[in-house]
Amino acid sequence: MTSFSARRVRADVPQLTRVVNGRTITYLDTASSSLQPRAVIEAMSRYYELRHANVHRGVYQTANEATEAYEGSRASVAGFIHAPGGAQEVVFTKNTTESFNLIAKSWGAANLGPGDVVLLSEMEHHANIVPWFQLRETTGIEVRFIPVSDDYRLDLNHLDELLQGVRLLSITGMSNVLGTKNPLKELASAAHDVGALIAVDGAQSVAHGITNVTELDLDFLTFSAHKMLGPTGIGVLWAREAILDAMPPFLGGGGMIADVRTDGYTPARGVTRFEAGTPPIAEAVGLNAAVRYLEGLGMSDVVAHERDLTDDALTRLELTFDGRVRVIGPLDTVERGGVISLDVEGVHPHDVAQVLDQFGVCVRPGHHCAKPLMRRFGLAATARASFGPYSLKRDTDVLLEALEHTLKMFG
Amino acid sequence: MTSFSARRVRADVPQLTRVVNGRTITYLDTASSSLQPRAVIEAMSRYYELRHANVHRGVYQTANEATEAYEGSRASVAGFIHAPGGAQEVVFTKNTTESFNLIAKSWGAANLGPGDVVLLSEMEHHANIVPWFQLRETTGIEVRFIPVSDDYRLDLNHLDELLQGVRLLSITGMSNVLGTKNPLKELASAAHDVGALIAVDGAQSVAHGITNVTELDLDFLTFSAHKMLGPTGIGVLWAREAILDAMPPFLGGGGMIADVRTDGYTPARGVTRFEAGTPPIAEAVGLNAAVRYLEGLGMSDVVAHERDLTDDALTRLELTFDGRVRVIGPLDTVERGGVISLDVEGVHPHDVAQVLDQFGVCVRPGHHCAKPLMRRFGLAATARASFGPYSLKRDTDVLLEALEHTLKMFG
Amino acid sequence: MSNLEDLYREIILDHYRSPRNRGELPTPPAHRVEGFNPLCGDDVVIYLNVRDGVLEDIKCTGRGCSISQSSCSLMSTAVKGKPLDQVQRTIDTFKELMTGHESSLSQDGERDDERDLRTLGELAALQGVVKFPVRIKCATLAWITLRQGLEELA
Amino acid sequence: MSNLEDLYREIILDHYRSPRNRGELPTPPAHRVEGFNPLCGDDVVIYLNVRDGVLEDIKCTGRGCSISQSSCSLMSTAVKGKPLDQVQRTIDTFKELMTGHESSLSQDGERDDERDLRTLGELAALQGVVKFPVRIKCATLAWITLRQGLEELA
Ligand SMILES: Cc1ncc(COP(=O)(O)O)c(C=O)c1O
Ligand SMILES: Cc1ncc(COP(=O)(O)O)c(C=O)c1O
Repeated sequence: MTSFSARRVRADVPQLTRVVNGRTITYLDTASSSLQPRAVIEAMSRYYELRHANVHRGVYQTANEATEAYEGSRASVAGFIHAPGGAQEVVFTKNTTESFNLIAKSWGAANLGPGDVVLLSEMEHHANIVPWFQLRETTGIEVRFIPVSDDYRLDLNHLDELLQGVRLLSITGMSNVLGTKNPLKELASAAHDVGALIAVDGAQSVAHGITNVTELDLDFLTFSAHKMLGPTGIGVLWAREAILDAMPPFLGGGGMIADVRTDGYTPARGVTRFEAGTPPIAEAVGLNAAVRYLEGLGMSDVVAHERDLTDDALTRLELTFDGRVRVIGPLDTVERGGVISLDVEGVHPHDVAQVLDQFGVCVRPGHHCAKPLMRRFGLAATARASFGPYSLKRDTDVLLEALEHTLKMFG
Repeated sequence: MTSFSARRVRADVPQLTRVVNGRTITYLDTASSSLQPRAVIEAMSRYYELRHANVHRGVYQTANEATEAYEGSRASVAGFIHAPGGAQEVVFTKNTTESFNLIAKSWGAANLGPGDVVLLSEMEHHANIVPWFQLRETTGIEVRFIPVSDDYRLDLNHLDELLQGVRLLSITGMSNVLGTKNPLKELASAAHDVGALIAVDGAQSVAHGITNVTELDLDFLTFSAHKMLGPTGIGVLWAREAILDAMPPFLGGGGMIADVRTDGYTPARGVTRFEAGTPPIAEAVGLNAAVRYLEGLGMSDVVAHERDLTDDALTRLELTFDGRVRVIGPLDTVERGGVISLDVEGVHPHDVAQVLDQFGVCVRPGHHCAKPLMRRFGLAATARASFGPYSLKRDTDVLLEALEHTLKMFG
Repeated sequence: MSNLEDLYREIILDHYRSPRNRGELPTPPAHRVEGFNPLCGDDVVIYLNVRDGVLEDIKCTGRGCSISQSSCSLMSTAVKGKPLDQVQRTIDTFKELMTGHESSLSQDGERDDERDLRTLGELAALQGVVKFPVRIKCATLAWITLRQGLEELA
Repeated sequence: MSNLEDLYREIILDHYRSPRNRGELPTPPAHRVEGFNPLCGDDVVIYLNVRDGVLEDIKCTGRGCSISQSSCSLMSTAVKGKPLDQVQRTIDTFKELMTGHESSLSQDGERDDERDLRTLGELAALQGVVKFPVRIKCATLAWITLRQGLEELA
């Protein structure tokens, strides 16, 4: 950790100075959505103030600037994830969820048929489940799940059997409930061995790890800007150029066509084929600023910092509560990110979050859009605390204080 | 025009003070995308600085504030278009294009079959054409077009015949090429008479007219924030509650479900069924600010102001160029908005726009995503100038000066 | 922390810790109805024994937060053994407390408040919930489910 | 306005106003190939007569902006009557002018510039286009179409 300073990051994030219920905010909900540093907010304001125009097809100066800003963001994102084909492989969507729908409804509908298997895992977010169920309704594919073991990690003992008939393995890089990071390189190679492709849900893993799609040998990657210090309203679908090139269009409209006649249309080539209508331009500018900000921090330092915080929190939770607050997720920090789901004895997660709010502590109660995982562990919900680059051990101090109060109140 | 002052609006829009190629910008591309007043830009910045959090399911204060801001925007939008069922009828999408895809792929796929007719017009934007062509591929519907007359208005002489077998009339409120405003009330009643529904493309008409969906008796309405002084990354689909309630989900993922099991899922009820994944939250805040800003100006004053500008520009174009610059659109301001498509004698629109750029004048060359209309009039492209609430006659002065130079240069 | 104590009144915590009328009734003769809050995953299951226009017995199971579970417990004690028309009035009054409360308070708060308290008895402890809009759904889940059950029986 | 005059050199305007080799050739024997720029709707149609490895005749039609149309006209004069390998070299050099120009300029601009000018003759008038990135596609449309036509013939 040479130059990384969480304190400096914290000073860059305006919302972290906010006072809530008489206390300075303790933001522990980065897994839901991260807070934005000033650089991201200002990049978008400046864009609107100086150079907003619709992209493409414009000839005048601000239209060129807007187009360059938009396409420049594509290139930045491609660099950030080490896309082998560069910007030509980066499609802007509205969020991770749309990215998965795009894969399912374009690639999936064109390539999969009755009996073909899409293999997911029990720890998937609904974004990586429901689109496949929808595809199953229309095409008769089979959707299969890799089980999760009692140690909150994928149970890969029967992977070979599970992979039979699989055309796509679609799996999360990091669970937004457990914090578990999955062995993507091994999974990619196992998928490829049976001739399947691999799609990775990077909503958490891209923001809290180093993602090199070339080295991992992935085929698809999805993620959202708002979970990586960027704005709402924009997500990414990365896919290998050869795969993208062969995919039919998804949404229809302006920008994605080469020609439209009253009797038909011809889709455009390249990534624009998947970007119908006016895209999220200011949001791309904000995403670019977020990527540059994260690169400035250094993702390996971010990972190390968050591991440190997680290690500390796991230890102190155990010491302080002696089992009355149970962590739903791995208890060590091996292949694990800073998401800590809590089951507080005798207190419903909704109540935990409500009491914590009185201390200015932001944690999220609920099923975290991972109901199959909740069912797997017999839970209706958890109260989830999660870290970001701006988090400090001080946040854990307040979390513990508030949890003690909660237990007292409901005890 | 009591309190409306275009000069004051102009002073509110930071980009309009920008200098381009040595001249203050003359922004005449509002039909592509409008510029944002400070109130909109700052509403979003303040949102990110103070209260960003993911919406729904949150219990802590900023999550509540973000949810209230998001849902408050829905209510504002409902009020702006006089939605009879209020906020429950407003779905946030990423743009007009997605809104049309939602109608086609949810309502259309569920309700239309072989032989059913969707009636469009020759002046539609690709956003209201391509989704229907896509639906035709999968369901065998017929897509039919109302012709456009030589006076650049809908040819409704054979409407009765055209309406035979029609289940949906989907038509633009205002052409983004011609400026023509269509008689929506009559069209709605004609559609309903044959038992069809009516969808209106409000991308232009909502920003440059008064839209009362109750009075017009519409069934669907689509529009984009970025064309009405709002941000990129958010659009609207309004539909009557009874229609929305009966529509199957569109994109699948988090937020749009009631339950997900490993063997299936149950969609949620209400508008959230159509909003999969983290929605454009800051964008909804920006849209709300834009709606309030427009309401502050008064839409009838905006319309009057833009009519004034259009009237002046049409007159002066004719006087100055005596036919060498032809207007592709109605020459009067009856049922017409401030979009002026130009055909400059002997000069390609691309070249027109390029020369104009040297004067700081922003106009858009191209087919404006309305290729069937271009073909109808034997044009490959036009150079299009368009007004907004911040436009002044001074803008037309510079436009005329630059056009004179263009003609000289290529003459 | 005053707000919080308004939400988590002692009565509520008591009904949460020791829920009344917890359990199941044999079906038939009892009618079983299930309510579900998709946002937080809470559910309640209610068993109803109605005879001769009287809600003779009611039992609840399910899991959820203190508000949803105590609301179900409080509700069961309020409606058990009551004639159906009175049950219906209690449902209506409770619904008013949850939805109309803030607006009626702003007009002539005291009077409305008193009326609520008179009619609702212990149930009035739940009125602190209206200051926490996201929790209103927790409080009303049991009531919506009860109403649905009665409609199914009608 | 200096930039603008760089883009619209007199030669370009001249070729736009009076395009050379405008028209069609009977097919067969000529080969017809069409190019299309979806962004602006410009198209070019090129007719090619190739015999014994020589591009004996070329004609262009289509519509579009001054850059795309003059580029087609300039191209036709540059390649007409030339052996195919020389045509190919001209295509390559022109492509370099359009894509590599800025980066090579920044290293040793003068030398590259000179080479381009020597090889390209009148075509060099189009080099002002590189300062207007959105117009590069206009300038290259004819060339991409020509290459495609030659590939189809090969
Ligand atoms: C009439 C009309 N419809 C639809 C659209 C598409 O809007 P968007 O690009 O925001 O989806 C536009 C704008 O380009 C338009 O002018
Ligand atoms: C692992 C994972 N996948 C997908 C998503 C969905 O992201 P979004 O809501 O931005 O579409 C999330 C976030 O909620 C997530 O944590």
